[in-house]
Amino acid sequence: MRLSELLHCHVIDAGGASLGSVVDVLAVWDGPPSDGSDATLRIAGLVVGRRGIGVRLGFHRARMTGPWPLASLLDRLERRSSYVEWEKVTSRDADTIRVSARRSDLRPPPPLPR
Amino acid sequence: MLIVALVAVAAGCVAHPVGPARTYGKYEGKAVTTAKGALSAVETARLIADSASRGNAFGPYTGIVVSEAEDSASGVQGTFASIQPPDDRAGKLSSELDAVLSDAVTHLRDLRVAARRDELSRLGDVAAPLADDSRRLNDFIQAHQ
Amino acid sequence: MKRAVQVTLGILTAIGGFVDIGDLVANSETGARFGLNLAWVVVVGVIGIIVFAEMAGRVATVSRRPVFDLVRERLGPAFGLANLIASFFINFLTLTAEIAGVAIALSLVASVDYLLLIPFAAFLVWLVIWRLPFQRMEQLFGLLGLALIVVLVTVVKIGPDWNDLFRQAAHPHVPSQETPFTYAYFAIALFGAAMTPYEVFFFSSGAVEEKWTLSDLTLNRANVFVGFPLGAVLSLSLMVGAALVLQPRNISVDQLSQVGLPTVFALGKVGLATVLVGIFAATFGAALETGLSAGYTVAQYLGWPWGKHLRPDQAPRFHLVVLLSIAVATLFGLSGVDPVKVTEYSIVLSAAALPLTYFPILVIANDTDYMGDKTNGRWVNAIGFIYLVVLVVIAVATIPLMIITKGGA
Amino acid sequence: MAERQYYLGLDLLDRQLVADDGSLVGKVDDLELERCDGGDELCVTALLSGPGVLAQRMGRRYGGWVQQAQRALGRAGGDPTRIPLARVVSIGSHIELAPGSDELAGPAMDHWVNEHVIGHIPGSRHAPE
Repeated sequence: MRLSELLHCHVIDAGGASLGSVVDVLAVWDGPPSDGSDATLRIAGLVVGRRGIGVRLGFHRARMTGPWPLASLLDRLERRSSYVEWEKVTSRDADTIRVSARRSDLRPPPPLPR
Repeated sequence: MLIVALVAVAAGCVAHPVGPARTYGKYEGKAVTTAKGALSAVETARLIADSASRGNAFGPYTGIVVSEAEDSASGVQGTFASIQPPDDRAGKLSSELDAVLSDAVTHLRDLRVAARRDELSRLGDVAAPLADDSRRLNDFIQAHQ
Repeated sequence: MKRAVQVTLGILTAIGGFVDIGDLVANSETGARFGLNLAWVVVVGVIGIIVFAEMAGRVATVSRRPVFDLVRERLGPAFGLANLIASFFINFLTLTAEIAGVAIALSLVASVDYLLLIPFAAFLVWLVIWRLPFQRMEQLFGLLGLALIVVLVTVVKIGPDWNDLFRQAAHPHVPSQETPFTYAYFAIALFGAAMTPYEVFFFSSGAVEEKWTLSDLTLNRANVFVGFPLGAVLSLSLMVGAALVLQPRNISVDQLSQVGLPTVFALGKVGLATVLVGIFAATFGAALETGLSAGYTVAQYLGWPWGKHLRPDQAPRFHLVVLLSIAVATLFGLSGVDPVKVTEYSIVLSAAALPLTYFPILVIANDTDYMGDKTNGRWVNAIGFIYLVVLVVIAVATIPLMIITKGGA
Repeated sequence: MAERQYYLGLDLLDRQLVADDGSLVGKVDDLELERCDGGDELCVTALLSGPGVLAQRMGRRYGGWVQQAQRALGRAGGDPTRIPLARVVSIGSHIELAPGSDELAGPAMDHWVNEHVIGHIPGSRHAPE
């Protein structure tokens, strides 16, 4: 499958409520890059929420230093999305993903250390 | 948004749209706009004729500026003539302005012919009648603004 | 010493490169029509282009990623594509206007109808893009463009009451014969002329073309902080010249040739010859920049090889886009469109489209992933954000104003 | 080397692909995902690049159009390029690839344009001077 297909999926929580759609995917590189064929980039979790420009710009997940009003606004917009670990995915078909978590238990996506 | 812009640009670049004038007031407004356009052309021609006759401009440049002024004046004249006067009063206004415009276009044509013949030193004399056209256009604008 | 020469050369190029057909037309037109009541817009515009170009140049130097690369990366492929289409179309209008401008400048010397010269001018533009190395091209037309300093000399020669000029410029009002709408419309036109997006496409791609490194950031700043303001002085001189010579005579500017009238009036034949060289160089330089920008934007969006530092057969799709753009612009110019009208629309729409490219650059300039410790400082961000708001307001107002004023008629 | 994490949409999608010789060879238009070692987890196995991939991502309809155009053009249309993850050397403001990029779609399209248009214009094989 392709990443873009995953990015269009609708996400439903344990109680049957909609969490929005997959807006981004967190992946972990097991093993160093450029070190032969055994390096893998494994999907670790989904960023779920409403699609929008704020998420795309990555003000929360990336290291953005400003400009102040814009950064805080977009950061807040992005914090409204939530992060679901891949282990919590219970079923998955062409356009819907069900997860075992509830909205209230979820946290915003983690910013990455750089 | 993009389509609106495209259409606006296409319409704006190709032709100057002339709407109809349904009242005397609207017609008078268009007459003043026309007179201003013609005045600009006449004054442009006078300015370059004056400079050229004193040896301050080259022939090719002078020729093109003058012929653009002529085109511009006859252009606004033609556009104005295509607007139907809504009543008799407007009809009178039309013939009043058209008389001035025709004189101006004739004088600009004379000037263009002289400039194209490279008779730069004569341009001051040839342009002399334009001073009167300019005054009449100005009077017209003052009277109807 | 070599460094000093390079900086000086950069500044001179920036002065000459600042003015193009949009500035020539917009400043003369508004000077003749509004006097100095819109002079403040030139100042606002030049500060805007300084902020924008400095950021774009810094981002391109540090990350080696030019504007449209980042537009797609930050805005996504769909919105990025809409952005590309809008920017490409406006750039195309500007390219058409500049090619026509080159042809008109030549026609004023050769006394041939400019339409006959358009194919020749277009071919010349393409040939220079095809054959001349980037730096030499930039320097040649930048330096020739310095001939436009003659418009400053024009104003000095006329010898106006400077105090009176400053007083007029500092107390702007809407002239009695104009409406607030036409005033606003021409303000946007002037703003768009000063802050044209292609200048930034070109500037940031140029930083990559010339293989700028971190040590060239000083050069970037010098070009922008010294070159652009001096370029703006030329713009203001055009406006003042028109206000002094054309406005009292009730002359309105609707032909490129009229831009030279104040100089003819004040300086005679030598002035005329110089100003024609300046108009030629400014429009030719800008035709090169917009022609290249057509290729830059498409290639950078799609990830193709681009640029003049490569042999044409190493960047064939880029050169194909440039070639086709110039060819179509030539046909559009030959179709009898009024070059001055095309110019007016191109600068007004440029102003409207500015947020599309300004916003991603402002964002990336704050991304430590790209910029390391070269992100925007607090002051740059403060001004950068104010301009973002200004640009958005302008973008929203432009199309309604265009309709209300019937294109500034 | 420490375990590195990436947001695939933010850090990989739409980034510039750069070959080992510094030439630009396309964009990351999509990513290929497969089950890791037959388990439940998904792994990125390859980067995908090419106009068809991009069009498909923006909507199935556009993808169909581009595929039709590609069939008409043959090789010139550029096949979707699959770049195995092992070929990725580094991920940053651009994505650097290991040697062997000649078979990618981008260079193939450039080759076609050269053969049919640009290569026929005098001076195309000379650096500007």
